[in-house]
Amino acid sequence: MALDIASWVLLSMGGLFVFIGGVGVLRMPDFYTRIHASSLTDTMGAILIILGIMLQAGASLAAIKLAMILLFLLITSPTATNALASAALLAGVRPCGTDPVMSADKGIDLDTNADAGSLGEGKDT
Amino acid sequence: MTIIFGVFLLTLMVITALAIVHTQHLFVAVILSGIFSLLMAANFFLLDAADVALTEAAIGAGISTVLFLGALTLTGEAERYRSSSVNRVVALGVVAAITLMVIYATFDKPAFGDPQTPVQQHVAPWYIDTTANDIDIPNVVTAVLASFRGYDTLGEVFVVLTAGIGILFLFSATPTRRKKPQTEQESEVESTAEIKFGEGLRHFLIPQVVGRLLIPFILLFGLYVQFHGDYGPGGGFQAGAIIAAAIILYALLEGEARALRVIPQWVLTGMMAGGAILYSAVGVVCMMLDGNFLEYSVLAADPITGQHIGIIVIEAGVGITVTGVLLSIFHAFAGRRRF
Amino acid sequence: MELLGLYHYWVFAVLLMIGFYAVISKSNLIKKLIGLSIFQAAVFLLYITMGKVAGGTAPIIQAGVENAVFSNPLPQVLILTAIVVGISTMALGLGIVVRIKEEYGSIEERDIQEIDRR
Amino acid sequence: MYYVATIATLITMALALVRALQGPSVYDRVLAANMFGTKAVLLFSIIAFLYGRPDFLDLALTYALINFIGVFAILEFIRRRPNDAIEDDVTKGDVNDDNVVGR
Repeated sequence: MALDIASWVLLSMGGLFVFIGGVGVLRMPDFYTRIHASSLTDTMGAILIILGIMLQAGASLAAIKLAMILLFLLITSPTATNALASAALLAGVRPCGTDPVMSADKGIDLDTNADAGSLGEGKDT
Repeated sequence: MTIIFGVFLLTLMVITALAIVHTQHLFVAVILSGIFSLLMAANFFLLDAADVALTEAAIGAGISTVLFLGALTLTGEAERYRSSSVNRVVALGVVAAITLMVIYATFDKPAFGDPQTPVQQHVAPWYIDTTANDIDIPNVVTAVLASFRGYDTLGEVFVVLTAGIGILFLFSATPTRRKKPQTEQESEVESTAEIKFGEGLRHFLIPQVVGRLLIPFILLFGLYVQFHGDYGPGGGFQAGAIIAAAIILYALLEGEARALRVIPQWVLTGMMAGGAILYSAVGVVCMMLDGNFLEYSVLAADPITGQHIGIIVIEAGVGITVTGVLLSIFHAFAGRRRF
Repeated sequence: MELLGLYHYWVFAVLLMIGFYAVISKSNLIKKLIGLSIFQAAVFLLYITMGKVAGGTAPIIQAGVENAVFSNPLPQVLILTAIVVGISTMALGLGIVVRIKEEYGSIEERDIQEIDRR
Repeated sequence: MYYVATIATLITMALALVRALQGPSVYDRVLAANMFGTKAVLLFSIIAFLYGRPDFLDLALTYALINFIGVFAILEFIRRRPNDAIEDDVTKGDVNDDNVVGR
């Protein structure tokens, strides 16, 4: 019974996080902030929901599979968004609110690909 | 309640399909068809078709996006013309008329999920009952696919093989340029471009590391799906697609050249033919043991064991052929130079 | 409830015709193929919808569960193979489009017809 | 009990779909497609338990393992295509982004 309540709480919280992330992806002003919102659903939302289901599964093969799913989700989805963000940065999509002058002040030149390469994320062209 | 979920997903599917047809940008259309395939898989799952959903998942997530993008790289990605307004009006008229006719026809259909309809009364119960006694594997879909309708599946495998051979033939031709002959400068640009093409995502560190970490797991999962197909959702078709997806991931990360060094084209061609031959060979062996073509019961002293052996071997054949064909198709597209 | 069940068939009809519209009205060959794949998906959906039995579950026999109602396995078998055959034939179609692009320099039906007329 | 999570996931899928349809840049669409995939993993896990058939988690596992291959393919595609196409696209994306900021 206590397990059911705990699982219900986890599932509802997970649902809430997933929903908030969804709203964020729709409403955030630019691409990079939208990535942030989407990561919310992929980490906190996924962890809470899958933990909630695991409580229902008990000690069984299903629980192990759920743990694997969670593990793979936590590995693959940040990788995908990271790759996406670096591709967008290389292609010249700017974060909103950063004009080139400001970036130069901080010592990050978004214009040249060579610099992006030194950030460790890849050189292109 | 689940029927409402189904209706919601179906509505999203219609919206996605409309957007796919509406957009002028083919690249966007391909991304949206990835979403379309996901929705399709979710619907199959809600409609109790776990095996079909797994197939759609393996094909839609791993293979079809990659193939469409491969083709787009070679052909260009924007639609040049909008259809003329007369053309569009006529097409819309035809389409609307047929839609209304089909919708009118649906009112004569039996209610959704009605167990009393002829389609549910006739063959399906026989398959479900007989599977438990004669074949003794839990997954009725695999039993029907591999044993009851094994001859049909053999045909499907040969269709897949034929498509693979067709692609290899098509891409073995070298293009004859009709109009503008290549200038020297152009060919030089192309050769440098080719060097760039060969290296894959080698300079993207994080995808590289994570991808390498995951490839063994994907391969292992593919083998699990292959050999667990008798007991849960899975089988040769799904496993072939998943294993092909793993190798495609390797090719994306390391470049086609390295992937071709791991599994050369002659091995792939051998796999394409070998799987189909393995499948047919099982049938021939059955005939030699005084059974009918693909009658697995004669393969062992105990008919049920014979069925088990037959199903495992032919599923392996299916898996090998599907892997070989999908990978050959991928390499054919990815290795083609842009003209 | 009745109408919600019919909704599946309506979506089938609409998707079928969305795909058909792309095939007949678009000039770009790849767009036609994408339309064809939507058409194909609609047919898959129809088969699977007809195989569903109310209160049923996927036709995989569970140990220890008696008298379970199973959905119809036959359409699932047909569609399972059809999906893989579908992607192979779609790839063949894409291959033909690529060859057309290489020979004609365009994948628009209009341009190709013009070149042929010459 | 699973309904809350299922409905939240479905609504999030719809929101992601809206983002995929709106764009404005290609990257937003890819992000939405990727997010759609991870939400599908959650949906499949929940529905497997809703139906009382936990053995169907294989489906969710499939998506968890191979959904990101599509993103890598798209990345490779963007990297490979001729430079003029990239610039064309980026300017489009930038203009639209500015519009969103100005709103």
